[in-house]
Amino acid sequence: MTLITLDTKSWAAGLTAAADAYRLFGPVREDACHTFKALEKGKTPDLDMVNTRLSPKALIFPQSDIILEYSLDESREDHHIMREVQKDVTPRAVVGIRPCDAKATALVKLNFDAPDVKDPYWLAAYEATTFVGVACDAPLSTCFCTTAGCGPYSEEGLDILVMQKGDGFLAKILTDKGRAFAKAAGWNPASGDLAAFEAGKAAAEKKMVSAVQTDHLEAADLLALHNAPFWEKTAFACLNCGTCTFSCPTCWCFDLQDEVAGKSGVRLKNWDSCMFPIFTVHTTGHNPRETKVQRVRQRFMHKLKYFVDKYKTGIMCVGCGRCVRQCPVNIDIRKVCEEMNRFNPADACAVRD
Amino acid sequence: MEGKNVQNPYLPYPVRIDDITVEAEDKSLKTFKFVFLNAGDEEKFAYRAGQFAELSIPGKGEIPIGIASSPVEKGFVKFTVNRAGVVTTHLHNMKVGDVMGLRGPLGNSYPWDLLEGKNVLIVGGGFAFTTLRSSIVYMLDPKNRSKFGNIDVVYGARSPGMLLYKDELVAWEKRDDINMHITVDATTDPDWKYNVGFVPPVTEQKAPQGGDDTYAIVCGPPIMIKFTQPVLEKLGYDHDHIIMSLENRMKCGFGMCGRCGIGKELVCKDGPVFTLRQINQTPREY
Amino acid sequence: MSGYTEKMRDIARRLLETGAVDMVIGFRKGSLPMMNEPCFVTRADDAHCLVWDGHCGINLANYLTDRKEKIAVFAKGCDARNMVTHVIENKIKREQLHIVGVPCTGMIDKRKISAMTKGEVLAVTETDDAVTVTTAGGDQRFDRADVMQQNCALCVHRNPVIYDDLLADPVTEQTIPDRYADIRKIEAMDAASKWQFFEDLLAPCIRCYACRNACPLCYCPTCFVDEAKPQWVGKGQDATDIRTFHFLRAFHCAGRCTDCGACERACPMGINMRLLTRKLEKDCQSEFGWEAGMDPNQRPALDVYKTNDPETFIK
Amino acid sequence: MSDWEPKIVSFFCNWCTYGAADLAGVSRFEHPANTRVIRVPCSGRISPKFILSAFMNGADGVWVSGCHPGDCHYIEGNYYARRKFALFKNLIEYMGIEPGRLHFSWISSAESTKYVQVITDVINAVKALGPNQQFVKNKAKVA
Repeated sequence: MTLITLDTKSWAAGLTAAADAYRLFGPVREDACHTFKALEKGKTPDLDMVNTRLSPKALIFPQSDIILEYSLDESREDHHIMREVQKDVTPRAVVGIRPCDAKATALVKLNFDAPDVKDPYWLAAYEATTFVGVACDAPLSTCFCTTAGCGPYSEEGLDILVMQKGDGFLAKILTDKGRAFAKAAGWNPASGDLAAFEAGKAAAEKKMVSAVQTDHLEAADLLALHNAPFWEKTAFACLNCGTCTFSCPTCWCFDLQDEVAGKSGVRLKNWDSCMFPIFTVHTTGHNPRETKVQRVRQRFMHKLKYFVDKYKTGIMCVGCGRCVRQCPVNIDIRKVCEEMNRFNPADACAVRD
Repeated sequence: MEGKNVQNPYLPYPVRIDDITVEAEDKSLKTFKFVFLNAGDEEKFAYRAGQFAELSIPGKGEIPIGIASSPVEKGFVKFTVNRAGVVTTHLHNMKVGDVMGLRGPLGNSYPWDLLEGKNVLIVGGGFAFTTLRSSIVYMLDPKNRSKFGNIDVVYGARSPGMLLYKDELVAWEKRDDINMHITVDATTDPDWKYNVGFVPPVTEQKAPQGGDDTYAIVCGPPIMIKFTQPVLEKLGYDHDHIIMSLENRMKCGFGMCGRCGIGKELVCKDGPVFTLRQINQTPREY
Repeated sequence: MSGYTEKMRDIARRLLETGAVDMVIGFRKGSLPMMNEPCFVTRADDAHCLVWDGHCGINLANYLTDRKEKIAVFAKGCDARNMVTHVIENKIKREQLHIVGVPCTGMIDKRKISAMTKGEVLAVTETDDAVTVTTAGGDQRFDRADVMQQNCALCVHRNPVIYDDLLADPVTEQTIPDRYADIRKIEAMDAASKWQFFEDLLAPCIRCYACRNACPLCYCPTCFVDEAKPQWVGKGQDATDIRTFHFLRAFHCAGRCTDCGACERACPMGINMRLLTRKLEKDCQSEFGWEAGMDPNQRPALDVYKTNDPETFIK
Repeated sequence: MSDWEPKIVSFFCNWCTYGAADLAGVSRFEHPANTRVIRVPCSGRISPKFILSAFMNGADGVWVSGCHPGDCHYIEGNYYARRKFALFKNLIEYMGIEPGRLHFSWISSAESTKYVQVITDVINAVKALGPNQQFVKNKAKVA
């Protein structure tokens, strides 16, 4: 682990230098919100934000991604034979990703980089990417990362963690990828004070006002929780839109679609959402999750129970608060988590909710 | 999947339709025999009975279908497909010689290691008989038959004309190392010499008692499964000894796209084969 | 609208105690500023959780579709017009509904407030004519008129058109000289500029369908975007697919939309898709003299015709 | 671009314009052949989805033609259609498609001369605009 102190000038100059070897992405202000975008040469990411409206997951897992291509032209030798689409996997760096979103990428990796089967598109994009995180010194009232297995200075999933210090920055190089990036940026190593990080971390964590409790989730009986009586109330307001799943940095579900124009076709991998009724509908018309209550329950159970049981690494939520802020009808995962965590099947029988 | 980690799991093997058989009298079912276009792909497609694959039609999409051919049959793979949605309807209109894709094998399989040395009861209904056919052919193979005890098969369809693989059924009926109990819901055929009645009551009459050495593999429409389950319980089959293959809407087929989940299990990857005990521990969202 | 909350709770309590209704659909206090959560109450004891303020912009008619119970529901002017449409379209029976009319002075635009405020909005309080926003840096006061949702600023039917109880005396209706100034501005553009305008407008769309799902008019069992046989639109991020979705969604609401603003409010990307529905609203008025949801006894604009309807565009 | 010929998708009511097109052919009237005709039972059958699909799939123009008001085989189908078309045409132009790309007409089965006149007008109008770049769905681009 190496520390580097940077003033504003060397930060900007470093990013300009790194842009020769990396495609840089970072938060850019658009209207009232921030979005992750490719940074124009010489531009630094706009760090005057708490977080972006949408998570940076699309940089590794695009909302709509062509994965295969083919020709239907029967005069061609290879008609109807699918080919892999070549992707740009030259080095890229996401500069200004928050620790919560970096941790989320590490959680999504569990899905796309399973021991026995790999998603080559996700993995290639992931491996090409260096994550330069910026610690979060002013969390929102809806942020609850510290109790969601993460934190404003969390390092998981990052290659470099940068904290803003006075007028400049203090960078902590965490991995080989991070070292390579620092080298490309011409940032000189080994100067800086680790204690500053600890102080920054403590101060930021103290500012967190929101929390979830997850201690009983793993021990809870899966089927009892699934059949808990509170789901109907929890789901009532839900519109079954995809706002929560699309804004979530950890939601990874997708759809495969074929599209044809003339005689050439592509197969696409598109984001999908468990909130949509057609997500699970069978060809027969039978839908195992036909009702809104079932779909809402699926989303929360997946994040807060199935994932917990399957991977034993905590909840599938990093506390970024996006779904809380953006849900049009104010369904709040913190409240649902609380309900799930304190659920006791015995109480449910005794007291009518 | 050893040695296949570098393989792109989304990329189908190119295959050619080598033969098409109309299976059912209402023409809703056809069996497609595929051969691989590229040498070596067949070896990579090594499968076990009970697994499925994605039939991949460029421009239309993919459909997960149980493999009907058996690992002991070489040189081709077979699938029996019901015409239902966009992809299967298109497939039904395709011709011998057409090229498409095949992605797999996917999912677990029937637990062949566990079944070795055991009596096996197979209960099937309608067009869900495909992977059961694969299993029967596998077990009856001269190299394998001695690995299993008694084999009983209860197989039913709506009418004689809706039974799959009729020639093979007749051949199996004549053998003495497999007990066939073929049945139809109803028939007006005066020459019908097998059972008449629904699968559950025929199972109750003909199937062997359950026990430590006996396993049942059940595959069929939901209504058949619903009424067969209590029959098997009555016959003494433990929930660990009742093996079922589930269906759910799928896309990727290898556990990533998220839609076929039943609780923490994914039907495509952790299944499609589960014991009844396992299923009872999941929310029944299939 | 101050004082509405108490009256609502009283009415809900009375209706549930007497068994006049099985459930009351209203709002409960949200978990963050400027948000309330649609909820239902089935016991008089729980009526205390109901609230009403300037953040009740979600249209509760959306929660009535195909319900079987006897329901009391709170309805602003726009919501009540959607309930009329629901009754006309057989999505619920009038006898099932106990509509508690809410004379409305407009809902607060949470995006406008956030954009006008420096720092995170921690709390918002309101009076009849002012809104006070609390941030870590102190309080900021706005005229209510300046932070109203645009559809509310343009609203000419603030009082419910049908109701069984009215929460308060009707409020004065606004007179708006030109409700469609922004629409006319687009109409006046040349084709290429119009195309570009909508290209930019719809560029942020992530196809979450919050606009569609927040809309009480969108109750089709399978929306055309979800149909597979035939598949009308692709499901990726293609601009033509996105535009087609918005076009047809709006068109499906033609002659039915009451400009309640739920779609725009629900959109996580802040897209003003009302520019499409309001164009249709405007044309329904100018071509057919029609305003949606004003009378349960009148069929909607596209369900009727006159022999002398305009046809100068037809050769 | 001089040899460019527009593709026009025409939705014709079975009871009138389709007959007029037939009659024009039988009468050996000369007219350009740029249209792909889709026969529908009534102009009231036209869904907005049909028109947008035609554009999405590469039509340079769309032409919808039905029976004169009062002449509908189903009594009133075209009256309902007329209202739909009015709003549709306004909305699609509002979104930026050139007015000359979408045409509506009433042509009875006897009006083969009107048919020839209108088809000529439609084709000329679309030709003047050039290939359609709007509402067309191009092949998804490889990122």
